[in-house]
Amino acid sequence: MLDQSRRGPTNEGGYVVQLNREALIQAWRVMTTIRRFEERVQDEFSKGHIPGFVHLYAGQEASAVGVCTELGPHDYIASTHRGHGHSIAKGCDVTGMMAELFGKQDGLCAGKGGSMHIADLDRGMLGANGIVGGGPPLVVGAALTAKTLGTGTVAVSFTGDGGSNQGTTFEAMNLAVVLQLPAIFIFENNGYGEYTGASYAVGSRDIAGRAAGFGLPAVKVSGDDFFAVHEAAREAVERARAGGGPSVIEVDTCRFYGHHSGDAQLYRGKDEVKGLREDRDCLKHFRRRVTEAGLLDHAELDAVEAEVAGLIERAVAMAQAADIPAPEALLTDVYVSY
Amino acid sequence: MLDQSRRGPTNEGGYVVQLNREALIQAWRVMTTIRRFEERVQDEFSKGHIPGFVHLYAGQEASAVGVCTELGPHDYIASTHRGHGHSIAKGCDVTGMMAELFGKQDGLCAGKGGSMHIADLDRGMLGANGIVGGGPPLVVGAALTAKTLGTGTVAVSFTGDGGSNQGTTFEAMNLAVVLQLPAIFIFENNGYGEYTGASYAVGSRDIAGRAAGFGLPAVKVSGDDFFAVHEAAREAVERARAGGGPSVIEVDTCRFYGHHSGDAQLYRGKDEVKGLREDRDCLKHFRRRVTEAGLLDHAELDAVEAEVAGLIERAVAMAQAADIPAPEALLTDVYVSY
Amino acid sequence: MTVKTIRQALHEALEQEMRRDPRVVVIGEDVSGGAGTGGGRDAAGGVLGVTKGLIKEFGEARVIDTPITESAIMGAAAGAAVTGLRPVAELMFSDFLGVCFDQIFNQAAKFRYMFGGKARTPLVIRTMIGAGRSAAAQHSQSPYHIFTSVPGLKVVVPSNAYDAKGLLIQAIRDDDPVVFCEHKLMYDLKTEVPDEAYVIPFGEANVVRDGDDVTVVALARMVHYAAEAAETLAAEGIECEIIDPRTTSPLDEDTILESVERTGRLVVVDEATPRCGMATDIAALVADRAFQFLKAPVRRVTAPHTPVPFAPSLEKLYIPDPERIAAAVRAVYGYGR
Amino acid sequence: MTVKTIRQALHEALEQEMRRDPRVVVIGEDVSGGAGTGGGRDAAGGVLGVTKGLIKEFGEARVIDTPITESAIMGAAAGAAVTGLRPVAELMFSDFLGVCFDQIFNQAAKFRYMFGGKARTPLVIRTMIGAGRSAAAQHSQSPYHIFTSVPGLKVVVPSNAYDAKGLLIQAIRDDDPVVFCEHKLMYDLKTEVPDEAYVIPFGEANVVRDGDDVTVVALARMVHYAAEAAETLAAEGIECEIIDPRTTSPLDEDTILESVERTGRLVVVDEATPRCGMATDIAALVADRAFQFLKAPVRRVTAPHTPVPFAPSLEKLYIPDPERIAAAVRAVYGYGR
Ligand SMILES: Cc1ncc(C[n+]2csc(CCOP(=O)(O)OP(=O)(O)O)c2C)c(N)n1
Ligand SMILES: Cc1ncc(C[n+]2csc(CCOP(=O)(O)OP(=O)(O)O)c2C)c(N)n1
Ligand SMILES: [Mg+2]
Ligand SMILES: [Mg+2]
Repeated sequence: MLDQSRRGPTNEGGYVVQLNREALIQAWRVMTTIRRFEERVQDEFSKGHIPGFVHLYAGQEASAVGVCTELGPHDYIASTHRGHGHSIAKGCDVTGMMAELFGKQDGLCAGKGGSMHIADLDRGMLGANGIVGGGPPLVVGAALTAKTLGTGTVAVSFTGDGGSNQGTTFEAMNLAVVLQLPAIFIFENNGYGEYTGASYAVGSRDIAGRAAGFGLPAVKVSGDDFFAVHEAAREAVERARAGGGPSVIEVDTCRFYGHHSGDAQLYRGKDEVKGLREDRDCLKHFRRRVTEAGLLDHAELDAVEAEVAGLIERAVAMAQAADIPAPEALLTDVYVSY
Repeated sequence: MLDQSRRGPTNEGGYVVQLNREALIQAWRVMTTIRRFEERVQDEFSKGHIPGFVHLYAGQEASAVGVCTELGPHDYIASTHRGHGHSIAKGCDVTGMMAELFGKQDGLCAGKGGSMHIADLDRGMLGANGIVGGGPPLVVGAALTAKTLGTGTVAVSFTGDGGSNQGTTFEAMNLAVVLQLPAIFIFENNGYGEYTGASYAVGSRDIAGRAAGFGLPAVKVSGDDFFAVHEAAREAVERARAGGGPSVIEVDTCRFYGHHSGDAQLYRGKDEVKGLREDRDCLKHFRRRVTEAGLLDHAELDAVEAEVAGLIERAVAMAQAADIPAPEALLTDVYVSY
Repeated sequence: MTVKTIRQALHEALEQEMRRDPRVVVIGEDVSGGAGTGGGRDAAGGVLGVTKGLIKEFGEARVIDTPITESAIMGAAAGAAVTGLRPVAELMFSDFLGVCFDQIFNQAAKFRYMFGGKARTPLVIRTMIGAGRSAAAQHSQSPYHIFTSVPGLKVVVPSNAYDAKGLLIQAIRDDDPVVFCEHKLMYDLKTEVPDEAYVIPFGEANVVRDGDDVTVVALARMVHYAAEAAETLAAEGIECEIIDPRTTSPLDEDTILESVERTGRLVVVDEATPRCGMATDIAALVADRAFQFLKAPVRRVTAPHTPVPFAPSLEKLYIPDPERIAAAVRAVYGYGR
Repeated sequence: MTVKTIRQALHEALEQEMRRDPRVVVIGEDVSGGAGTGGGRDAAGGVLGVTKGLIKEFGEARVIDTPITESAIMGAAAGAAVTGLRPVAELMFSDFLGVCFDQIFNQAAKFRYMFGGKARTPLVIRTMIGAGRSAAAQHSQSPYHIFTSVPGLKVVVPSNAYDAKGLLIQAIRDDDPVVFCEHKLMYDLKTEVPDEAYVIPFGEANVVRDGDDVTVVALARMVHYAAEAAETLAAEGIECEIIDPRTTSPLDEDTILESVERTGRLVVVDEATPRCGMATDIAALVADRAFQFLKAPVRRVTAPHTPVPFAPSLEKLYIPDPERIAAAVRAVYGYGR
């Protein structure tokens, strides 16, 4: 459940201050943590310290944090292959995440899952997913649990523009509508599915419009603006908790790195990323908004950044120092009992 | 290609006479053939002469015929488990179909497919389908062939209200839009998917509205009215042939029998079928329209019915007389070469 | 103790477990039926009536009718299972696995391992298998070999009502995802079934008939055909030991191996297709671990490498029958004598 | 005749067949890449570059980028194949079969049989298999056993560039649906590959190494590990005959059986999971048809019955290696001596 004390006095009006100071600082801390985490992962990956594939979330922070700010520990989310940001926003331990990426025993999944399968059910994180469109049906299930057991919780799926074209995603939306479940489908439209433009792969004008046809409220917001995402999420979550059924939010966002670390990004326009980092950085945008509105000052924000830098530093150190899984681990955890 | 000579003089205006006498008589012949075929299949099935499951199309004739009247031999259709009507409308041999249902060697599929897999590629009939939602992706493929080879043909999928909720169907619509293919998706909404109401299973207000969100023209027409279906099909087919891309038509129709022969139909309202047969019989409706408009007279229509009765009679006789498949047939036709 | 059909046994298992545990829900297409119709709910109770009546006692919150949307059904069941429910999801025909397999084999089956042992996925997927109803190529398959090959899944293939009830209750109480295969021709098959709830542990084969000449491992409906063949063969002086594994994953390897150690001869009977199937799985097991006891080639009696034909005359040839089983046993029995 | 990588060999096969036959099209996700982007087309050419450059010569009409929509891709390819094209569809990772399997196994594979022999479905599905890239549980599987078990499908598992080109050309010219499995760790593997087009018939195994002591049947990447093991073993005086089936459906049974008739000993090496897999399929074949020649148990060296772990340290243990293969061969060789 959302801790109401985190709400600012409503009479102040305007959505910017729907969140009080503590909540704003927390949002900044989480967004910054994601950004630094991803920058460091990129760095460690290029040094060859991280095996496999990593898909970085940098640039999309306002989406994960804007939404998860409205979620409590017992609410669920399901993520994608690009899951680091969602995991951090949902409260997964950053050190355990880093250790997981390094394939270590102390990893959140004991080193067995890696970047594409990071999960922490105790934190309501149902898992990153290697299958595009794998998450939405799972979220329908988490929402079904909430409705059946009357827990009052909600379930949120994060899906990309590419994943919005997958049959499983469409089915999940329809089933959530039919059963009127507390499910929320977030579509993070970062303009690309791998190396293909969303404008090509999404046949309809946009994702929200197509979703609206399924019979659920669907809005489109700018992912550059934490507050716009948060406000849309707040409405959707309230509706879901109140038994008002599922919603869709399309978040117009952008990714600062390639599809995966190492992607040559031939599909990008000239200086595209440079431009995005200048004009569409949701962290810069957040800093400007809260400082101009006099809600927080630069010193406070900088202090948080410093804190976070230390946290990431320690996480990497611990991940590097951690042991690799014991050989026996290969054969365990396939079944509860067999 | 559509034989233009079948068109009525355009200056007569009004869609009723978009078809000339010959075309109208042919439409009547085909609709009547489907009705009599299904009535007889029901009869033979209850006598235990037909093995397996049969799903009857009676009541929905105007949909198959209204659409297929616009198609030529080289256009393709894909059907469902309820495929007899579509097959007859697309020109499949009724005797071969009956023999197939009886599991005989002379059957359209040599007795290997049965009711749920009736197909005749030479007639552009890509097959009934035992998998709900199996057809739409196949139609995208047939439309892709048409576009790639520039054949000028179109491909049409017939799907039910239940099948409209299947992920494969949604994916097919999006891909057809993305590739701008000459594909037409017909949704025959007969109110039920098996024993569940479409009003429950289709989360959105209607199927056409949901489809429109995918970015293609979608209309809803009454399946009681052959002319309404035909007119919508004419527009969609012309658009597709002209390179205008895919369309959707939702046909509001009804089935006179159960989901399958032998269905107790506990889900039906009291006297529901009786009412449907009285008020929503597309054959009665057609007869009234063409006679009142003075386009055809009762005698002509009766004569066709008599003809058709004889045709069905002969089909059953031949099916009964036909040989069962030779034992060797069990192992043939798995591969072209192996 | 009363005589019940497999249908009744399955219904009873569901009913008793739903009473016992409020987290158990049934979800699928027409599991009640009649939603949004003039006729009202419970119009179906599953296409073969197994879940009929459950909605009256447990309501729509726990007997959940869905659209035709298998990926969402299986995904919802998997997602519900890891978040606190114990769903019994129905995949009407196992042939439909193709439209929802990802949620079964990449999601539900792998959660526990991928998440480092943190997940529990108490999910049961009830699904229909089997040829013999002239249901043709897409409604007659028995793809339990596909499920069996997936690490993380358990697979049940009951052959009688007693086993069906005990195995389904075990499946529901089990903390791992279980695919429960019901043969469409066996729902009316009767045996004595206790009225109270009981479980049959997975991985424990049932020795249906004792014999010292030839070991016959048979699955699901084939158990009955093997028994018929055994009768004929007994008259000829050939004693078959018939083993019904009951679950293919886990598989009771010991019971099979011990039997072959005695008989030295093995025939595996499987209604499914021959390549990479349960028959090859069991034959390979024995060719490795009981080789020194083998006195004859390991014969497999299976369907041919073809889709299931529609025509009853062909379908009859497709399905292994007592005659073919007996012939295989005779060949194996006579080998080297 | 020049030395080429598997990637180059596959590219050449596609290029030459597309030149030869205008009905051949390539369809899939990012087969060209860059559609609807500022960077423009051919930005990818498949995630591993096999189709890179094709769009330049053949254009968007024949190198078709799609959304992420595997069911529609496979269905479109199947529907195009029965209506006149010869599509080469890409299923990026074979692990994704779960979201599109119906169109492969119930539609494409069964058309011909269900329609009484009237359909031809000249469809090729190129897909990636294999562990070893720390790609974890959903991007490292080798489910060719699932495809092999489906009547109506043909399945190719090449182990080198020469075979890859000849088998892909055969697949494209073949009138049946073919699943073509490419191991993600072998794209840069080089061999001599003729510049002109040539075909390698399906169902003809390649005897990679002659030997009279033990027959080793190995698939895809395992062929190379088996060869390594054979070197070690030769030094010990054990001569392995290594057989690479190249296609698992059809399977060249004769070459395997004839070899075992000579050696009397068999080890099957398969990177895939152990239950109902190709290793059990081949072991069962031999336990039936070459029993009288068998002098030792048939050993299978496979991955364990677990999902593929992420950690490199665990993944290394997951994949069969030359040491495990050598140990199995020694055991089989030493048996009964
Ligand atoms: C079923 C499936 N198809 C294809 C892929 C390969 N793949 C991984 S990520 C990706 C692009 C996803 O795009 P989008 O949904 O927009 O997410 P983003 O990467 O932009 O965050 C693709 C095609 C996959 N993992 N699963
Ligand atoms: C994938 C799949 N799921 C379920 C079924 C079982 N089934 C056969 S027909 C049918 C109902 C289809 O309803 P609709 O699409 O409205 O077609 P109608 O029967 O009304 O013509 C169902 C659920 C199936 N054949 N395939
Ligand atoms: Mg994207
Ligand atoms: Mg319907």
